[in-house]
Parts: sequence; structure tokens; C-alpha cells
Amino acid sequence: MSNNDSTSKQKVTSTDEFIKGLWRDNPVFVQVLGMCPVLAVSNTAENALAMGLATAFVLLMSNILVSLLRNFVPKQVRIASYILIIATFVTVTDYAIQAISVELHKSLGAFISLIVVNCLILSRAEAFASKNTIGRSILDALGMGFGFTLALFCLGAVREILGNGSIFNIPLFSEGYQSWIVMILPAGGFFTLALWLLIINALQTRKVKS
Amino acid sequence: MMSLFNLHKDSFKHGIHPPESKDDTSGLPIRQFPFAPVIILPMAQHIGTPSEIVVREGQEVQRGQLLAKANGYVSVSMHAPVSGKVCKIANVPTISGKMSLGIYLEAFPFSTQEVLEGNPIDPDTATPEEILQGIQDAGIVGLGGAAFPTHVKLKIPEGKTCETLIINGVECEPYLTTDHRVMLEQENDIFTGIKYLLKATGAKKAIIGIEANKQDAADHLSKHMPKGLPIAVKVLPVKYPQGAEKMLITSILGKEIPSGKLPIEAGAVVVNVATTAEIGRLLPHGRGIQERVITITGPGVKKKGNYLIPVGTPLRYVLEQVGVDQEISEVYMGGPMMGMAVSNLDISIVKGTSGILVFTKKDVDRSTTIYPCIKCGACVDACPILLNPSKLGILAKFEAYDEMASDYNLMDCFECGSCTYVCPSHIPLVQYFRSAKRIVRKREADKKEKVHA
Amino acid sequence: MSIVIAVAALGGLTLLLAIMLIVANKKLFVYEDPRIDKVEDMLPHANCGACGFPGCRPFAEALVQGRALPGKCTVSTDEGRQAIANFLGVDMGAEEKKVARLACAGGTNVAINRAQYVGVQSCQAAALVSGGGKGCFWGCLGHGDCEVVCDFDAITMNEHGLPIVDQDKCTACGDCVEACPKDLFSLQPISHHLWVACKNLEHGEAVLEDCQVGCTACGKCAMDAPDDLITIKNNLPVVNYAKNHNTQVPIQRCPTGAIVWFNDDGEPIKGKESKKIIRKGSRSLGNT
Amino acid sequence: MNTESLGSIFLNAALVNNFVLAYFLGICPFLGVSGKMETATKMGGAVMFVMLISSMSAYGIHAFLVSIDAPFLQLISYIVVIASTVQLVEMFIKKISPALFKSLGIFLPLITTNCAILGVALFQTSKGYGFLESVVYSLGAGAGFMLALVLIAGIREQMNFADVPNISKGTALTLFIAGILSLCFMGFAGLGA
Amino acid sequence: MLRKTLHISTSPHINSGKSTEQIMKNVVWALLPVVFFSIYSFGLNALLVIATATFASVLTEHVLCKLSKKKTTVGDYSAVITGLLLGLTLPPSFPLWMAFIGGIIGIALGKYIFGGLGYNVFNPALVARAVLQAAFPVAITTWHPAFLTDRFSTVASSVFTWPFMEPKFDVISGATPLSAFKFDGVTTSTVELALGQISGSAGETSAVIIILGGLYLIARNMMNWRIPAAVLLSAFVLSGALFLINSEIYPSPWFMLFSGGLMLGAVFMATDMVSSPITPLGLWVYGGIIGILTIVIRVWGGLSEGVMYSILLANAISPHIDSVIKNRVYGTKRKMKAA
Amino acid sequence: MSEVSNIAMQNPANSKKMLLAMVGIGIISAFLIVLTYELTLPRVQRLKAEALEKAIFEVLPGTDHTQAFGLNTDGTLFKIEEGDKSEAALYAGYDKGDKLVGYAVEAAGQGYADVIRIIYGYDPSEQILIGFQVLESKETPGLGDKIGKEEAFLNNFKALDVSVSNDGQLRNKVITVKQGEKQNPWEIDGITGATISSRAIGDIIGKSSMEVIPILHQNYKNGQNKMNSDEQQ
Ligand SMILES: Cc1cc2nc3c(=O)[nH]c(=O)nc-3n(C[C@H](O)[C@H](O)[C@H](O)COP(=O)(O)O)c2cc1C
Ligand SMILES: Cc1cc2nc3c(=O)[nH]c(=O)nc-3n(C[C@H](O)[C@H](O)[C@H](O)COP(=O)(O)O)c2cc1C
Ligand SMILES: Cc1cc2nc3c(=O)[nH]c(=O)nc-3n(C[C@H](O)[C@H](O)[C@H](O)COP(=O)(O)O)c2cc1C
Ligand SMILES: Cc1cc2nc3c(=O)[nH]c(=O)nc-3n(C[C@H](O)[C@H](O)[C@H](O)CO)c2cc1C
Ligand code: SF4
Ligand code: SF4
Ligand code: SF4
Ligand code: SF4
Ligand code: FES
Repeated sequence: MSNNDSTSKQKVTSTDEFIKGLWRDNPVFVQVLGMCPVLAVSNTAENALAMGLATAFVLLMSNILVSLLRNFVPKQVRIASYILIIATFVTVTDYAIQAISVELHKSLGAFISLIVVNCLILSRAEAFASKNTIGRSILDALGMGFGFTLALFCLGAVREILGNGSIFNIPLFSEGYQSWIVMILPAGGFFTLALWLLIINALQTRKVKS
Repeated sequence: MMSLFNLHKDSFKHGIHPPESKDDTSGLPIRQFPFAPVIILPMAQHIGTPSEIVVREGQEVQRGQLLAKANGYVSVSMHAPVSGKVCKIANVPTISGKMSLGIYLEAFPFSTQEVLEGNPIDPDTATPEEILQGIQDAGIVGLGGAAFPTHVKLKIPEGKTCETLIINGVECEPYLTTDHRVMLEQENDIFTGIKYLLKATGAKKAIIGIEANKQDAADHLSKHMPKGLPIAVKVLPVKYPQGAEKMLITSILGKEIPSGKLPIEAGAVVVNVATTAEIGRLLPHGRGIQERVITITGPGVKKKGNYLIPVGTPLRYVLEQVGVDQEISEVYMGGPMMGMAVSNLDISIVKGTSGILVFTKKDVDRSTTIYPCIKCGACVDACPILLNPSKLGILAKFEAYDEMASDYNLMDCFECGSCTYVCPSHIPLVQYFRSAKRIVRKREADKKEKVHA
Repeated sequence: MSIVIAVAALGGLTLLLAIMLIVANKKLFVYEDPRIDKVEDMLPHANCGACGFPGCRPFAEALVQGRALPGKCTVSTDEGRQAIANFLGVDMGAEEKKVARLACAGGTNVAINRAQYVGVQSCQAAALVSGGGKGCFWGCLGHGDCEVVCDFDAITMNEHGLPIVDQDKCTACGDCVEACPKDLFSLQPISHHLWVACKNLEHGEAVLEDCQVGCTACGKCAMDAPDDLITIKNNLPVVNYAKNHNTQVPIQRCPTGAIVWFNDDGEPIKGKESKKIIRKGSRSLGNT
Repeated sequence: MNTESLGSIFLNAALVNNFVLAYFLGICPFLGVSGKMETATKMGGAVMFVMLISSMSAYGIHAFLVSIDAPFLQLISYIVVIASTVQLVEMFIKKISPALFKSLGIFLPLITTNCAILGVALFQTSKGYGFLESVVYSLGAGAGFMLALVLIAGIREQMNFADVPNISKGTALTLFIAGILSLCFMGFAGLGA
Repeated sequence: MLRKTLHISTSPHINSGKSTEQIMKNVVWALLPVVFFSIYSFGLNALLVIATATFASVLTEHVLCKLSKKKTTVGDYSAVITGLLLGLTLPPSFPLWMAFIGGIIGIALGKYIFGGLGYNVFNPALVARAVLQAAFPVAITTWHPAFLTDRFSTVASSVFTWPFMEPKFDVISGATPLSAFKFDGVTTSTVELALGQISGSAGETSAVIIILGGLYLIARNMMNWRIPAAVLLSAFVLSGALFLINSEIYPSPWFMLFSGGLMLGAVFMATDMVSSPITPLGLWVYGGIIGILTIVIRVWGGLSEGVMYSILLANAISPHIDSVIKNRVYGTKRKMKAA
Repeated sequence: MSEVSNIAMQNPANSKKMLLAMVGIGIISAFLIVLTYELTLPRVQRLKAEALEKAIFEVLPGTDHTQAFGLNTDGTLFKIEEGDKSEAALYAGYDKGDKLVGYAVEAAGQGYADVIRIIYGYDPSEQILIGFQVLESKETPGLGDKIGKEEAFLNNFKALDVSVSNDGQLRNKVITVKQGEKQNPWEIDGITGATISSRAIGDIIGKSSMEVIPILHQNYKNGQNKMNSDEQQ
């Protein structure tokens, strides 16, 4: 699960803190966290990107606040308090997105609200921000947030291209392309993520071998 | 399809029908086998403690003379199969590959081979205890193959009663015709033996179980049945492994032996016909076992037949006498379903040997490709213990031995080989189970040791 | 207006919940020694059982309760063990490192097979078929069950089908001891340099027929060894490790090299008079 | 607003619109705790229970928020109530059965952050279900979650004894199986109508 | 003196002589008449679609074996069965490129990722079809009429659609008997159904030939008779009960048995031993689940046909069936429950 | 050691701190949320209203402004003023000259995947449906969602017959038929491959129109008789 940030007291450079979320500890491909939105709203590249950014925003804000309050909150009400913080920013984001575009809000559906329960955010708050300084927490949140967005985009792009023949709603193929509807369906979400993991697995085994 | 036929009441569930291959030898009468120049007698010929040697190197012995005495209760004595000289006492190879202490006996070439008489035991006056003692002194063990000391088996535990004595004349293994010939030729010994056994066990009746492919033996026995003895002959449908104790009891009595328990739970004791005949032949004279009937057959054998062979005859000598094909590739002691492969021709015939099979290269039909289990269920439909060999096999492949034992009754498997026989993927299931059982036993023993420590 | 309502509502709600949690926290509190978690974290998580406990967590519990000492964990490093010892304020209880030693040297270049085994390629399985077909009933079958079972890659089969233990990698978990159907492995303190690499209970020529490096029970090692260090039992030399065994004298005259000296790198050294083995390929199959 | 019968609410939530396989809710525990049948059933039970509780409390909170006209507090109140309740349950289990607590490990707190549970609360509100309907809905969703978890756990247990090629070992295989299961559940489409 | 190096092996030293490969080959033999009949009724279209699916399956099996550096397992014929059955469940005018992709998916997703022959949880052919159905729902539900006069000389244009392009269907037939019933309340006579004078997927149109193939395999003990028996019996009983309750809304049980893919599914697909349970009682339960689910989906579900989904769902349940329903082991009292 | 004692000690003393932390955070949260809500509310409402208006204009071509109505249980209409919270069920659309263009009716029902919500426009003078829009559906993209996109399907609703017979009931219930089999003006031509969704639309409109259209028709007639007294105020 979460890497042992708490115990690793060795020197970690700031760039490391940022980069690890993008690749080495990528929340989706490596830690397999926050799967619900990853699978549910990655049916188009646009949704994926919007969702990723929204999550990254909430992650950033709550990491900051949690890190600020980390010495103030007693252990027993830790989870409840963190969730309060997260929920606040999710609600804020929810209204903000509604104010930007009702259409987008509709297509992201309940999953905006469900950012609250995205395992990624709570686990970062718990495992990282509650034990680290603001600066590090911000970097961590940015890294994880972008890593999450990147992964979502990877899925969204594949699913939209195959499932709809387009990317960001721009048709890629000539008239008459047969879209693979399965890719937009739940099953397609599972399959696409599995394929990505397969590819990563294959790359890694090759690396290990050589 | 099997279960359709299982409506038949006179049989156990499942089982298989391998080709019988008995025609080559079933019609051949038992013939005496020549004495080998040197007889090699391992002391570990039976289940239990090896016998304790009572002769010295260089000592001359007469046929039937005691060579070794029983070493404890689960042990039997051993007698000289030939008159001759003890030339060496040393480790001798056995079929398991293990060495066992044994006697090299050089036969006198021109001896009359007269057999010594001992203390006769009268079936009418002897007490059960005397009979059991006589059986142990005669060195009698199960000739059906397990070589378990018969007197131990016949001793009915406190609080149990033996209702039925079952005489096992089933001989369900392909190729073998030993018991078949014994039943045709030694009916009087068998009936005498039954008399002893009934007395020893206190059973009220005896049932001789015979498969339908030996109808002539059944008829023969029924015809010569002495008056006054409570014996019945029961002809059973042909199915492997009907000869196994559990299956036979189910077929004849319709009862099951609880898992991990002995036949006496069903009020029965099972004795092989050849064992019975031997008891009937030896006890009236107080003699000990010197020889037994063995079927020598298989595609690689020139002079197939049923032979009366002295115990301790080296396998190499036996094969040389009957003549074997140039291309021999595998030799088994016992039948093709449960017999053991021989790795060393220097081993000798023991009391438990019921057959010798010689296969040449082209007869060994061992497919080289082992497919993964396709869960066809053939093994499930074959296993007479109603296990799930498919699942057990998969678990064994992934070394989940504890799960095999705890969830899938591994320890109830008695290695009859039915599952392997039918498996279209040629998975060596029995072999898996044998190793698994060994490992599980070892682990349990270790565990016990730890608890004690 | 709505601000007031909202603040009041949410504040009230959280107040309610906080009280609930506080009460529950008091009523339902279960004490668990927090050190267990810490210690478990410091263990290598190999869950191998070499410590004699079913896994790392039970061992951690035992450590915290003082029922065991950190030294029992053979997998961890010295620093690791020391760290735990320091954390708990106990002695490390270091034990001498043990390694697995093989009591057989009969590779395919020196030992014959009597019969060709066909079937599942595993020692366990082969051992059940007439002992596996090897000339020497006690010898290594070479199908490598031990290699497979070793989680630490400490065992590799050499070109003659004999397992070679890497002393550095071996953690003395004992898995190979359990796996070998011929019981050829045992865990020995690393200071046991003197080693009898044979289990053949035969003696004399009978041994050599099956294996050129077997012990013929000639007794020379026992004769040369000081202070009754070695006795011959059941046709095999037995080293009494309770005595001073730090001597290479007994191996010198062994004609077959069945008794060896393991140097610090874990390489076996044979005596001067042992017959040299030149053959690289396998010995042909024996005749049955 | 809605005229569904209780039975069809249940069927819809459990099969047709299975929370895991059709709505992608609660995927993390679905992937994380489905390796073993035993933990899967326990987790399923725990989730069902928490769902029921949170659905009922959500119903109450919704009524309360409507009465004070503060819909914008919906999300935050739902989630704190659920979180606190779960924490309570967690303490309770730890007290009652340490073994159960141990086997569920870190996943008990993760139930809080299980999308499926908040999802039930949010959906029942947006569908305008009454109390009884909400309860049935949450039971259906819980049963569906349990079903999905148990199905995949059985398959994954079987996969422990399979020659799975290296590249598809682990999460990838689980996801593939989940995908196929999700296809299977498409067969239920229209059943709840 | 006798000197020979012997071979040693464990007992039993003889075997029944059956092999997996032989069983698979026989299934192919039993399937061939079904294939021929579908070619007879749908002409070149069916031939092309079935051949493509089979070719893709076999090719994928071979390539994947090579990629994972193993000996090719094409020789065990199981990939051929997968391909043939996939082809038989597709509409005859299905675009070839889609059939090809189906073949790849069946072997790669349905079989390879699980570890190949013997380890797959789901029926590979049906996994392929389920994916195709979800990916190309229109193409897979557009039926082609049987017995067109020019069926041996012309090929439907949709068959040769360019890869990745949407097919255009020229001759669209009426609905299958099931959808005709479901959406329009029209039933087709059982005789027509049994003899295949209907439209539908290539292989579902000839119940009689399918039954004969199944009987052949059962007679040779290469297929478990309990599964088709359980499927057909449970489907018959449930639909029969419904018919008795109200013959106005519910069709006759005979119609249910002989329409759609039930016969092909019950005889050739539910019987895939790898993805089905193993104990006799387990098989009855498994078959029963398939039969009942099929009727439930057909009658109350949104889809007109449910055989594929029923079998896949039952596949998913079969590990559970195996661990809960065990044989009563000789000498023990009750069935062992899962630990 | 310090950590050990710390954990053991922590438990009893800090109930107050727990209370403070949670309630404090709760209050901050409430502030933040209300703030955002108040800030975004006007824009969100405007956007939502626009979206609805757009839908109504879509189904009632030529509409300029709208009026929401509620439906009483006794089958009469009542006006809903701007800002009223209660659910509006239908809207009347008026052109520039305040002339009634028609009514837009919301309806919902079970589709293939989940509930489909639609709105359709009714022209009481012609007694036909003149427009149709999907408000919300989870139908399979690329398949079921053709109900909102496919030209041929939408054309069904240019003039769908919902005339009311003399007994105050619909003369013919609206129904979906198989593609290419439309024969009567009250039938909807279905979509191949999306039969279930298109039938669902037929069912939803059929059911809703059975209930609502007679009332609207009645109202319209009454209104005309009364010279639209109500609406012209
Ligand atoms: C270790 C062992 C102990 C046995 N103890 C008894 C016993 O006490 N009483 C008895 O009647 N049979 C006993 N038997 C004999 C078995 O019931 C059985 O007859 C024998 O193993 C041969 O049976 P089989 O050839 O069917 O395997 C024992 C067998 C073994 C291997
Ligand atoms: C433990 C054990 C017990 C056996 N007991 C017998 C036996 O009592 N009778 C028997 O015939 N075969 C027995 N066999 C099998 C024999 O090796 C051989 O196959 C058998 O003698 C063939 O006998 P049949 O011709 O009567 O079937 C036994 C095998 C084992 C491993
Ligand atoms: C698979 C199997 C097959 C057996 N077949 C026979 C058989 O055919 N004939 C027989 O006498 N014993 C057979 N036995 C041995 C019997 O179970 C039982 O041990 C034997 O009849 C007892 O008699 P004994 O102790 O006099 O040998 C078989 C055992 C097993 C495990
Ligand atoms: C009776 C029988 C039915 C089979 N049915 C199927 C089938 O429906 N689909 C399939 O892909 N393979 C089928 N096979 C082939 C084989 O079992 C299948 O490829 C394995 O599932 C691959 O592991 C069948 C084999 C037999 C013997
Ligand atoms: S060997 Fe064991 S598992 Fe196989 S059929 Fe015989 S008893 Fe059953
Ligand atoms: S007979 Fe062989 S292939 Fe068939 S189920 Fe048993 S083990 Fe598997
Ligand atoms: S040492 Fe034992 S386990 Fe290892 S290869 Fe030799 S026989 Fe096998
Ligand atoms: S298996 Fe044997 S060699 Fe490997 S680590 Fe354990 S004790 Fe050492
Ligand atoms: S994101 Fe939904 S459960 Fe983890």
C-alpha cells in the first residue's frame, strides 16, 4: 500500500517528492488507489482531464490544511477531521465546476462528490501530510495529483479513441469509423487499466532482465 | 456415465474397467519353479519389524527350518525355502531401493528338499490364541500384496466382534491370475484355512468374494464346498479395485468403513484366498512358508505362467528361467495398477509378491505430453473413495499439501491408481498423492515432536 | 442568514459526533502494545519461520513480551537485530550463524544411476519409486527440490546435479531440510568446518561400485583424529562437535574424499590422498 | 417522482446497476480485499452493514437539511456522519473480535473512504427515495457489492493454482476478471424494470 | 546373464489410452456437421465468418505460445474449438475483421491471461462473444436471412467491411424467433426451429444436428451428459411452469428449448469442462443455474437472448460450486463444507 | 521509549482537544462552503435555467418565454412563480406576441440502463407532439443514446398524433414500433440495435401523455373558451 514515507528519514530531495507521484509511486498504476473515478470518468479524455485536475486541486488544498493542522488534531478524531477538510474542498470544487459548465458537471456526475472518498486523498492526508511540513506536503500533493491526472488521461485517451474514434471530441478517423462501444462501458474501463498494467509489467520485467 | 451403472447394488461406487489381460495365464496350472543356486532372503518382507535372524553364517539349514524369529508382535518368523548353507548375512537390496539385513542361502544342488514338520495345530481342538500363534510361527503374512502379518489382523480388538470373514478372491488387477489358480487347484487348503480363520476370529460365516470373470473358480469352490461349514460364494461384477478391502466390504456387505478405521468397524475381516490356502496347508503340519504362487506374465515374457516359486529366489534368476524379450524396459512386481517398478534385478521374490510383469519398450504406453488438468471429471467418476483427484492434483502441483489433507481428504486416498488410469491429460496423480501423503505425514510427525518437546 | 444556519448546523453536528467518538473511545478502548507494530516494522517481513514462530508478527509479539530475543531472526542483518534490541532495551541474543550442509557429494560424474527414472521431475516423487533409481540408496537424486524450495536463492544445482549452498545467502530457514526426501541437509553452525559428505551405510567395494566419493568406512579419519573426535557408527564417521573439531588432520588420508573441510568461503577442501575426480560428464547408467 | 417497486429497487441496485461492476463504486476494496474468500465475505458483510447504517443516517440528515434549507451541507454532513459511524463500528469490532479486526486490517478505515457507501447515500437522495425505499436500496447495493466481491474472490482463489503468465499476474489479472464479470452482469440489463 | 538398464516409474503402469487431444479432436468432429449445416443454410457468409474466427483463434494461440517462449499448444485442438464455436455464435453476415478480433480476444483474454488450457475461468468463446457484443452491438444483432437463393455465389457486403469501419448491412432479415417473440409477440413453430428454417447466428439454427453431435460425444464418454441434461431440463421446467400459468404471455417450453442459442450453448458451450464444476451434483447445480438464468433473462430481462450471459455467470460461480459441493467421501458422514 | 509512553499517555486527557479540533474544523468548513455556495449560486442558477429554457425552446420551436405550471391532484393547473421551490412538471411556452406555442412536459421512466428523463413539446391546437429532448439518460453511449441524437428518430416527434377523443381520453396511445414499420401518426419508428431504449421512450411518452395530454387539452379548450383570461394577465 502506501510507501513508508513515515519511516524514511533519509534525505529526499524536493524534486524526488514531486517526481515519485508521477511514476515510481504513481497512485493509479503502482499504488492502485482511487480506482473508482479512474475507471468511471475516464471514458473520454476531457472528462478524465477535468476529473484529474479537480482531484489534484482537492488533494492540494487538503494536504495543505492537514499539514497545517497536523499538530492540532488528536489521533482519535483524525479521520473524521481530515474528511471534514476534504469534504469542504470537494463541495467548493463541486460548485465551482457547476458554475463553469453545467454540461461538464453533468458528465462527471456524482463522481465529483465522490472525490471525498477517493482513497488517494485520504491516504495522502493520513500517510503524508499529517506527518510532513507544508512545503513537502504541497510537493507531494502536486506530484500525486499530476500523477493521478496523467494516469486518468492515459485511460481516457485510449477509451475515447477506441470507443468514440475521437480525442477531446475531435474526430480522428474519417466518416464511418466503427467505434468500440465496449471501451466506454464499465468493462472497457477495467480492460483498459488492465492493459496499461500489463504493458507496465512487461516493460518492468524486460528492464529487470536486461 | 458411470453413475448409471452404479444402481447395481452388488458393487461399490465408481471404479474402472481396465482390460483384463488375464487370458494368457488363467488357463495354465500352477507349476513348480526350480531352485536358484543362491536364495536371498531379506528380513523386511512384511509390514512391521523385520524378523530376527537365528542362524549363523556358514550354518547348514534344512528346508522349512526356522531362520529368523518374529521380532515383536507385529512381525513374523521366516523359514528356509531350500536346504542349503547360510553363506552370508549382509545387507540385501529390496524393491523399495532400501537395503535390509538379509540371508544369502546357497542351495544344496541335489537335496531332496524334504520339508521339516513342526507342531501341528488341529483346527478342531486348538484355541483361537493357539491358531494365531501358529499363524505367526508359520511366517504367514497377507499374500494379497500388502504383506501385513495376518495374525495381527485376525486379532479382534477388545469390544469388537467379527461377524463376517471375507475371503478375497477378487484379484481385480489386470494380468494376475495367482488367486484364480489357487482357487481352482487348492480348494481343500482354502476350506481348511477358512476353518482356522473362523475359529480364530469367531466369525459366524465366511463369504468368498469372486469377480464374475472367474466364474469357473466360483463354480469349482461351490461344488467342493464341505458340508457343515458356513461358507458362501458371492460372485461380483468385474470392476477395479474391487479387491481392495474397503471396496470388497462395500460390495459384499453394503457397508462403508469409516475413514481412517479398520474393517472390523464393519464387523468384517478380509483375508486373501492365497493366504487362506497357505494357512490351511501349513498349520496342520506346523510348517512355515517356503514358497508362493506367482503369475509371471506380460508382453516381454516368453514362458508365461503361474509358478510356485520359493521365497527369496532372485528376480534375475526368475527372469532368466522364463526367458524375456531383448527389448525389456520395465519390470513390475505386482500388477500393472499398483505394482512397483523394479530398479534392480538383484532383489528377490518376497512373500508379498503376487506377480511379475515384464514390459518391453513398445508396450510401455507412456505419453510424453502432460496436459494441464482440463477438469474433465473422469478421475472424479473413477475414484472409488469418491475423492476429487482433479483438485488434489492441481493443489499438489502448487504444493498446497496442507490444504489437500484438510479440505480434500488426501489421506483417504489408497493409491489405487484409477484416477491416473483414466486421466486424458496423463497427469501422474497417484505419484503426486504419494509424495503429498509422505510430506503431510512428515509434517504431522514434526508437529507432534514439537508438542512433545 | 444562511451562514448562521450553516455554521450552527455543521457545528452542532460535529459537536454531536465528537462527543459520540469521545465516549466510544473511552468505553471501547483496547490496549495493544504499540511496540509490537514498531518491532514488526523492523523485522524483514520474510515470514519464513526461521525464528521458530509462525511469522514475523507472532515473533514481534514474542519479542515484545520478552519470550524471544532478536538474534533468533536469521534473516535480518546484524544492524537490524541490534536496532530491535536497542529499541526494546534487551540483549540481542545473537546465535552463531548456521548454514545448510549437504551430506552427499555424489554428483552424476561420480555416482551411477541403476535405473532410469521417468515421471515427475522431483526428488520427492522419484524417491517413492524404488528409491529413485540412484545406485546409492542414500544419495542425492539431483532433481533439485531443495533448489526450488529455497526462498533465498541460496541453493543452485551444479553441472553434476548436486545442490551447492551459498553460505552468504543461506538464512538457515530449514526449508531444504524439510524438502529433501533423502534427509541430506542439516543446519550446521558455520564453524563446523569438518564435514562428512556421505550417508551411505554400506562399506568397502560395495560403496565404490555406486559412487566414487562415498565413504567406505575404512576408518582412517577416525584413526587420525585427535581425542576420539571421530568414531565410526553404522559404517559412517561421526564427528563429535562437542570436542575441539578445528583440525584438518582427519581429512588428509581419506581415500575417497568423503570427509571434507569447508573453508570460510564455504568451499569444500579434500584431503591430499583422496582420489582426484577428472571426469566431467556423467557416469553411464549402471546395469540393473 | 418514482414509482419503482421495492423489489425492483433491490434488483436494480444489486444486479442491473451493480455498484461495483456497473457504477464503478467501491473499486478499491473490490480489488484489495478480494484475494481470499474468507476476508471477502467478511468485508462484504461489513460493507453491507455500514451501507445500511449510512443510508439510514443519510435519510435523516437529508430531512434535517431540507428543513433548515441548507442543501450545500449535504455532502459534508453525509461524510462526517458516515466516517464517525464507521469509526465507531471499528472500535466496536476491535473490542468484540480482535481476530476479525486483524483480518480486515487496514480496510476497515478504508470502508469510510469506500465510494460505494457515500454513493448509496447520494443516489438515494437524488432519486428521492423514502425511508423504506432507501433501506431496500442500500441493502440491494450491499448485496450487489457482496456478490461481486464473493464472485471475484472465488475466481482469484482458483487463480492461485493456475499457471498465470508473469505479465498478467496480480492486479492486471484481477482487473481483467472484473471486466469480464462486468460484461456478465450486462446480461441482467432490464431485469429490474 | 541378463543385463539391462531398466526404466522405473510409478504405478499405474497402464492407462486408458484416452488423451486430451483426442477428446478435443472428437469435439471438432462433432461440431463439423453443425458447421456444414450453417454453411448450407447461410452460404459463403457463414463459411467465411467461421473460418476467420477459427483462423484467428489458432493463430493467436500459436503467437502467444511463441511470445512466452513455450512449445506451441495449437496441436491440442482446443483453440480450434474455441474458434469454431465463436464463429457459430456470430451472425452470418458479420464483418470478418470483427470476427478476427473476436478470435484474438477469445484466446488472449479468455484463455491466455489465465494461464492457458485448463486454467481459464470463463468459456473463451463466450468471453470473445461477450466482448464483441459489447463492442459492436449493432453488427452482432443484425441477422441475415437463411436459404437465400444466391447464398453460394454472393457474399453480403458487410462481410468484407474494411477493418475498423462500420459495416453497412444490405439484406437485413427479420428478427430471430426470440426477438420476434419478445418484441412482437410472434412465436415460431417448433418444427421450423428444430430444422433450422429461421434466421439467427450461424450455429443456432439446427437443433437436431447439435443434439446428434452431443449424443455422439456422450456416447464416447467425452462429454458430461449431466450438463446438457440439467440445462435443458431446468429451462424446460421453468418455462413449462410459466406456460401453464399463463400461456398468453409466456411461450411454450418447446419454443424456449429450440430457439436461440440454448441448444448450442447447452450441448457445446456449457459443457466446456474447464470452466464448469467437477462433481456430479455440482454439475446439476451448474446446469440448473444456466437453464433458469436463461429463461429469466429471456422472459423478464431487457435482452431477447440470455444463454451467453447465463453460461458466463455460471462459469463465474463454478469455483464456488466446486468448493461448496463436494462428493461425500467414502467412509465419511456428510459432505464437506468449504473450510 | 518516548514514543511508547506518548501513545500510552495520549488517551485520557484530551477529550477537550478532540472536541475543539472537530468542532473548529466543522465551523471553518461551514464558512468556506457557504461562502462558495453564495458566490456561485447566482451563476449556477442562471446556467441551470438557461439549460432548461434551451430544452424548452428546443421542443417548442418559436417560444420566447415560458411559464412553469404544477399539476394539482384534481387535474387542474396552477402557476408556479419564479423562485418557488416546488417541482415544476410542465411549462407553457409563449411566442413574442404572448401567444401560446404549446406545453413542454417532463417525464421519466426506466430505460435500458437506468431511468431516462425526457421533455416533450405538445401543441394543443394541432393536438400533436412537436418536439422531444432527452434531459438525462445513462443509456449506452453510441447505442442507446441514439434516442437523443439520431435524426430519423427525432423526426418522429415533428408531428406525433396525440389527439383526444370525445370521451376525454387519448384516441391512440403512443407506441414505438420496429424501424421502418411506422404506419400510423401515433407510432414512433424505433431504432435498430437500440430497440429497448426507443421502446422505453415510446412507453414514457405513452404513459405520460395518457395522463397529461387530456388535462392540457381540457385546459386549452377551457382557456380558449374563456379567452385565455388566465394567461393574459
Ligand atoms: C500399520 C498397520 C496397522 C494395522 N493394524 C491392523 C489391526 O490392528 N487390525 C487389523 O485387523 N488389521 C490391521 N491392519 C491391516 C489392514 O487392515 C489391512 O488388512 C492391510 O493393510 C492390508 O490391506 P490392503 O491390502 O487392502 O491395503 C494394519 C495395517 C497396517 C498397515
Ligand atoms: C498396500 C498394498 C496392498 C496390496 N494388496 C494387495 C492384495 O492384497 N492383493 C492383491 O492382489 N494386490 C494387492 N496389491 C496390489 C499388488 O501389487 C498387485 O497389484 C495385486 O497383487 C494384484 O492382484 P489381483 O490380480 O488379485 O488383482 C496391493 C498393493 C499395495 C500397495
Ligand atoms: C487397490 C487395491 C486393490 C486390491 N486388490 C486386491 C485383490 O484384487 N485381491 C486381493 O486379494 N486383495 C486385494 N487388495 C488387498 C486387500 O485390500 C486386502 O488387503 C487383502 O485382501 C487382505 O488379505 P491378505 O492380508 O490376506 O492379503 C487390494 C488392495 C488395494 C488397495
Ligand atoms: C465438450 C467440450 C466443449 C467445449 N466447449 C468449448 C466452448 O464452448 N468454448 C471454448 O472456447 N472451448 C470449448 N472447448 C474447448 C476447450 O475446453 C477450451 O478451449 C478450454 O476452455 C481452453 O482452456 C470445449 C471442449 C470440450 C471437450
Ligand atoms: S489413487 Fe487415490 S485419488 Fe486416485 S482413484 Fe485411487 S483412491 Fe482415488
Ligand atoms: S482425469 Fe485428469 S484431466 Fe480429467 S479432471 Fe481428472 S486430473 Fe483433470
Ligand atoms: S539434496 Fe535432496 S532435495 Fe536436493 S536435489 Fe538432492 S535429493 Fe533432491
Ligand atoms: S532453504 Fe536451506 S539453503 Fe535455503 S536458506 Fe533455507 S536453510 Fe538455507
Ligand atoms: S476510489 Fe472508490 S473505493 Fe477507492
